[in-house]
Amino acid sequence: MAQTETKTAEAAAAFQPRIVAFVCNWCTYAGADLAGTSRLRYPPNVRIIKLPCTGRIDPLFILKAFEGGADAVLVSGCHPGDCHYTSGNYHARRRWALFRRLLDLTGIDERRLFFSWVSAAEGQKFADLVADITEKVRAAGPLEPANPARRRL
Amino acid sequence: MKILDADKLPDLAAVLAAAGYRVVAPVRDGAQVRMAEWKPGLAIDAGPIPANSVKEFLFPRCEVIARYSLDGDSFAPQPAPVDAPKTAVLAVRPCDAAAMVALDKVFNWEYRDDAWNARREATTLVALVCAAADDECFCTSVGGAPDARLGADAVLRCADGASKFILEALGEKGQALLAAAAGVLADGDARPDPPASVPVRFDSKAVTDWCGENFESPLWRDLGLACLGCGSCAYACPVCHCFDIQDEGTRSEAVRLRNWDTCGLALFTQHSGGHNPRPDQAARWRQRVMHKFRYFVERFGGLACTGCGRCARLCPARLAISQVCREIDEARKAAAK
Amino acid sequence: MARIGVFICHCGENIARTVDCAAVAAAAAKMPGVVHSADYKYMCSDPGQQMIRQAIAEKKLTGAVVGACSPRMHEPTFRRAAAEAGLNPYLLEMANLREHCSWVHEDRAAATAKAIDLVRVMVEKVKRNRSLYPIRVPIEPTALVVGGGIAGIQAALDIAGGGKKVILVERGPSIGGHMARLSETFPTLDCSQCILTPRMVEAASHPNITLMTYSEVEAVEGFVGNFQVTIRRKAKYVDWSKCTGCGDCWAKCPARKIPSEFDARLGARTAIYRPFPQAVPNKPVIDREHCIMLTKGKCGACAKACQRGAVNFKDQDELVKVKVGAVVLATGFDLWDHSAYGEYGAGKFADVIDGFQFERLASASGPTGGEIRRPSDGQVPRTVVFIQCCGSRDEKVGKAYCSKICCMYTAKHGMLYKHKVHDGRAIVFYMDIRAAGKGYEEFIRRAVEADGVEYVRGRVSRIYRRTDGKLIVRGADTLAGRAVTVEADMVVLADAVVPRSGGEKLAQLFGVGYDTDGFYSEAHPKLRPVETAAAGVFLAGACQSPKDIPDSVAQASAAAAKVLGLFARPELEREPVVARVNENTCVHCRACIQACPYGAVEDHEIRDRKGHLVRTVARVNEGLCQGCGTCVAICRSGCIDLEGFTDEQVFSEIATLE
Amino acid sequence: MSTSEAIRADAARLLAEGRAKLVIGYRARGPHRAPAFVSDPAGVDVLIYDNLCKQNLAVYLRKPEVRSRGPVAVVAPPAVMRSLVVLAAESQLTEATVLAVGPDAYHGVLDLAGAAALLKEKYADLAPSPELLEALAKLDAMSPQERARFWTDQFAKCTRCYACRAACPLCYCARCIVEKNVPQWISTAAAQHGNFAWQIIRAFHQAGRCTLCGACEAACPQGIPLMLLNLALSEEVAKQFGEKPGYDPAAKPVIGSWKPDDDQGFVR
Repeated sequence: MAQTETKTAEAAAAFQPRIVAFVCNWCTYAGADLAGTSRLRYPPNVRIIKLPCTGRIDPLFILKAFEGGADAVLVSGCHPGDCHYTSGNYHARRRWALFRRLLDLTGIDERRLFFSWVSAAEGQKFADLVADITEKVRAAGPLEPANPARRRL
Repeated sequence: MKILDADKLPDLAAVLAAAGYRVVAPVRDGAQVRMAEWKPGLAIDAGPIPANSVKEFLFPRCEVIARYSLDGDSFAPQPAPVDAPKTAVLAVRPCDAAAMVALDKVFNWEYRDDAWNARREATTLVALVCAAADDECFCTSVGGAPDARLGADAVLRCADGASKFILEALGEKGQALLAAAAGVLADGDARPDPPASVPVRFDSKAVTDWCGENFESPLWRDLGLACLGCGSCAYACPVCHCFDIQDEGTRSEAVRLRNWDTCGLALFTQHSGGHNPRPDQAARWRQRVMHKFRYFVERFGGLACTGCGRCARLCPARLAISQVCREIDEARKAAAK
Repeated sequence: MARIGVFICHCGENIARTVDCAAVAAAAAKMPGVVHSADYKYMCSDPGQQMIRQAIAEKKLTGAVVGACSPRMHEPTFRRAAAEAGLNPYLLEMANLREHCSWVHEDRAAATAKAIDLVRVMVEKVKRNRSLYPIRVPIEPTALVVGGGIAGIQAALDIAGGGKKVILVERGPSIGGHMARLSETFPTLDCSQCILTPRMVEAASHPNITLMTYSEVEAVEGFVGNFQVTIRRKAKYVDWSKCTGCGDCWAKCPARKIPSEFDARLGARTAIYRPFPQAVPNKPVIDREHCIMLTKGKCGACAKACQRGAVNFKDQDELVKVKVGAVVLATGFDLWDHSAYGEYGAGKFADVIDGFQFERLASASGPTGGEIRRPSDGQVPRTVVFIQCCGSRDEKVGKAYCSKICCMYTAKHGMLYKHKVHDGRAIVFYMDIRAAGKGYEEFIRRAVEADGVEYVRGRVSRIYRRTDGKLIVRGADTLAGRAVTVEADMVVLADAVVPRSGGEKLAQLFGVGYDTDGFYSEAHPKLRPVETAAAGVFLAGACQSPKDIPDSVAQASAAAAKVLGLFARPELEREPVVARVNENTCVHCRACIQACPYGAVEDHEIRDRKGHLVRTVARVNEGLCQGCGTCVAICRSGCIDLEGFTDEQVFSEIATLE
Repeated sequence: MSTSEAIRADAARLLAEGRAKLVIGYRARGPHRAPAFVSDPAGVDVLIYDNLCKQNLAVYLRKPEVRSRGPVAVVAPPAVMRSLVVLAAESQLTEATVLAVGPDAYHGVLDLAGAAALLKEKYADLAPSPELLEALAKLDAMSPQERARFWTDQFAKCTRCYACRAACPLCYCARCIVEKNVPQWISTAAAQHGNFAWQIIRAFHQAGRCTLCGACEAACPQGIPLMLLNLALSEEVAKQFGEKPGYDPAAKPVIGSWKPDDDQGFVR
């Protein structure tokens, strides 16, 4: 029993989740910059794709990331009221609220899809967020082989 | 005479699976009975006509026909072996079996399609004589019959009031299958049940002739109104065989795919410049009827319809090609008088 | 075929310490389409930029990726370098290897692997970049200023002074706004009209300013640089080209008991009237609701009196279209109607008045000639209670905000009262005193210490009228911790400052946002306090939030500076990151049109050569589009794309991470 | 007079008076119900209405072949009327003539506003079937892996015939996103990734628009339970945003509008 647990823990530690992040240019991208200039540390598992605004993020992006084998997706933008474009994030929020329900129903649950507001001032929040997400996805394990969106040909 | 108890179809499937066959059989899935890969424990329901045809096991909806690996700016072809497992299809309907013979012609016409031929070669079709038919069945109108043997490698026939099956081999593949299934088959006698009665609904020859003269007809326009323009009929049809070639890739590899396609979809004939020679559903319906009852006859000497009725059963607008043919036949008869 | 160059910066040791830059450059060299890959200690240095320019020229690059710091840092630098070498600047992208990689990771192998991914993503993106060119929009160098209060006047004068034309639209018959109604102004107690009227006259006579009083904005089309604004010039019934402003007409008008808006209903005016003697333009209009001729069809006394025949009862509203390049909204404020406060008499006590009424009582040009006499019986009140925060900071009536100006004007009122009624008592109930401003705290101290205005910290819970006419004010003195009852002769309520009525409709016309209180929203609360989300529309004064005169004037000048900055060039240059609609596939479901935060997506009718409507589609107005891409994600059939962040670009970025 | 007879009488009158050039209704084909297209008052006898009439005829109002015929009247149970209201809200039609039928009543000939008023008055609470609700509850009770497996099995049946799309009145795009190939977001392959992406996006594009008429699932030749997806989203739209599409021809799109206090409990 103890042996199995050790093994599982080792496997979990060895598993390097692949996380794709879609972030807005004005808040979260800048927040990630601040994490850098503040020399904060977080795990190297996230790949950021920059968009002007969370309003630009189509659910197709998220599907495509899962299709390509991402273990999790993070979507992050400006706090409500702070959108550089006044309301892109409000539009995005509605879209996510429904899309996450759909993905949850079809087997990609909340351990795989994260949403956050990270402002340009929240370098620490960004670092903490990435660390926390990476840990959670690591605990959840690889999305494969149960990834219903995965390319198989 | 080889006999199998009516409830022993899973045993037959099991023994064939043990002998290395991939077994395809009608199994229940929710409200439908579907031809599907049989797995131990699954019941086999030979009653209703399956919603899908046997076509997809010989001509898959989506097939990788070429594969490449990518490295920087260069690419290297990789083997894309044909997936052609040894397969036994149990209780395939005579209309489906006949359809495979029609498809043999298409896939060996100007080009021998290796993938089709390999799978055809590896597949043993065990036909089931239809004991019942529904009001969409019209095999007898297109040269078939509920007990036709065309295309079958073996035949299952209900006997003794549906309590038994008689299994009869029709060729080498059938004999091999019977040999592999020997363990579950008994020797004995049984009285075959009568096949289903399927009324003749129209004269297909008359339809072929009419089509030759009626490229322009108000009939097409009326048909086009109700048709929603989906591919349900063609994908359910055992004879429809149009496909599309698509390339897909990732960073490290690319595949060339052969996907089902159909003349019912608007994009089928859409030109990149924007022109569409079949601009509306009327033109597409005409193509469907013409292809099945005229062009195919001209090219291969037989119809591209075996009367299974699936298109009508599954049509969201309940359109039926048999009814169209009947109207054509009647119109022709009326005109002749 | 793409020819991409990759340039990996060490940033001294900043990137190279954690990322194996040579390995990244080597990996990039093998990426599809990459024909040149190099690493260097400082890419942003002159030699580094020279490397990029040289490679662009020599290798005929069609795109470039610089793996360095954040694009927020040096993207302009590198894009400029690319442009110098003849490569469209939008064909250069940056991979953020410093802030997003070397500075946040320790494991060299993992950081290097990530850096390679980040470069690969950008290589795939840049292959699909297109040359983009700044969008140029011609600018009509005329400004529209909406609102003729001090903010509007100041903005108009500053713009006109800068040499540009201004159209100043005012809803009322005269410019001047609330400031013209004030007696004296804090903290200097100079006479409001004395400092304002010269400005009013200057605005009216300035060659660059076209004054449109008694007018309202009816419709707005177009976008920054190119607004077409329809202005309704309300029927004045007086031909101002003939009128000399002599006053014979209003002297003869029999409708004499109309409460004067200018005098806060404490005085009366006639139906043909000018709002106050110093009005600009100093010419009358006929109030069509009260004119006996216009309502009952008989009278015409004014017409008979007018020797110039200027009165015209058949006058009609006129719609005027003007073309302007920028707009300043300076619509000002109103005072909240305190009748919602039942405990303060629900507006039914004549001697419970608001701040404007007190201003008029204190004004030498007011209905009492500057004597403080209470409205009910004209007696001089011996005890006056002033209550601050009436409506403000009271979520019960839906106003969480501080009205900002009341502390100061209440102190001024107390002072003015004491100056005029030396033996009277001025008692101020307050919650807090907010006197942040030059000379403001000193002004409050002066009211308390020099003029003896009594301040009681606490709220008034109830006011009722005793049969002898005294107003009994019951409140709490929270500092002394006891209940207080004052027998007052008059009460002045410092009603909350609220936006002008009709402000929301106007905001919608211009595509300007407003908050739950109705105040107009600035584009950014800190960094763009004068701009709005609608490009080319600026804010001045209390329409944005409660402001006193100096703040309003300062913002008006700031808005004018923004307008002049916009007008400094004949064309507007805008980032070409805008959305475009594929009109061939658009089915006009209008989701994008409804979603666009800027109203930049419009209905567009496609017509054949004969002018017959073929179909309607959505079209993006490049002058208005800010490039957020919300419409793109909302379009179900993928008919809209965003330059710089196209579907193809994003798709390839995601796909390359597989 | 039975509902069918009343429909025939009204259809004949509309055609005779020229108020409609074409009446779309239902007819019998054997034991089944098929759409009927009647352009001659003498031909109205084929029209019937009973509880077997399930197809959403609103789908035909978008067809160019139908539109070119001139004014069209359509036999419309509540589901069809709701679809028309959504189409109006999305500027796909400005007017409609319906022969409004309810489960137990015939409401006569109505225009769009009349249909919307009738819906609000009589059919404001059209509940999904208990079987469907139960099936969704059962699915929600599964583990994510079980749900993934369930849908992987279901979507594996999809042949990409697009009958779901063709049968839906709200799938009116001139070029469906699945047919956009630059870039090809959704693989055309009837394989796992293509089918998943297609089915998810099809359902998502109906979010806030779907009126739960059931046409897509009824059309699916493979028996894929599409209504589970539609229902889950509809419930979410009602719960989160208080919206119920198909009642207000002036409604704003649920996705495409927002409120400042929309739930964001899921956002960190």
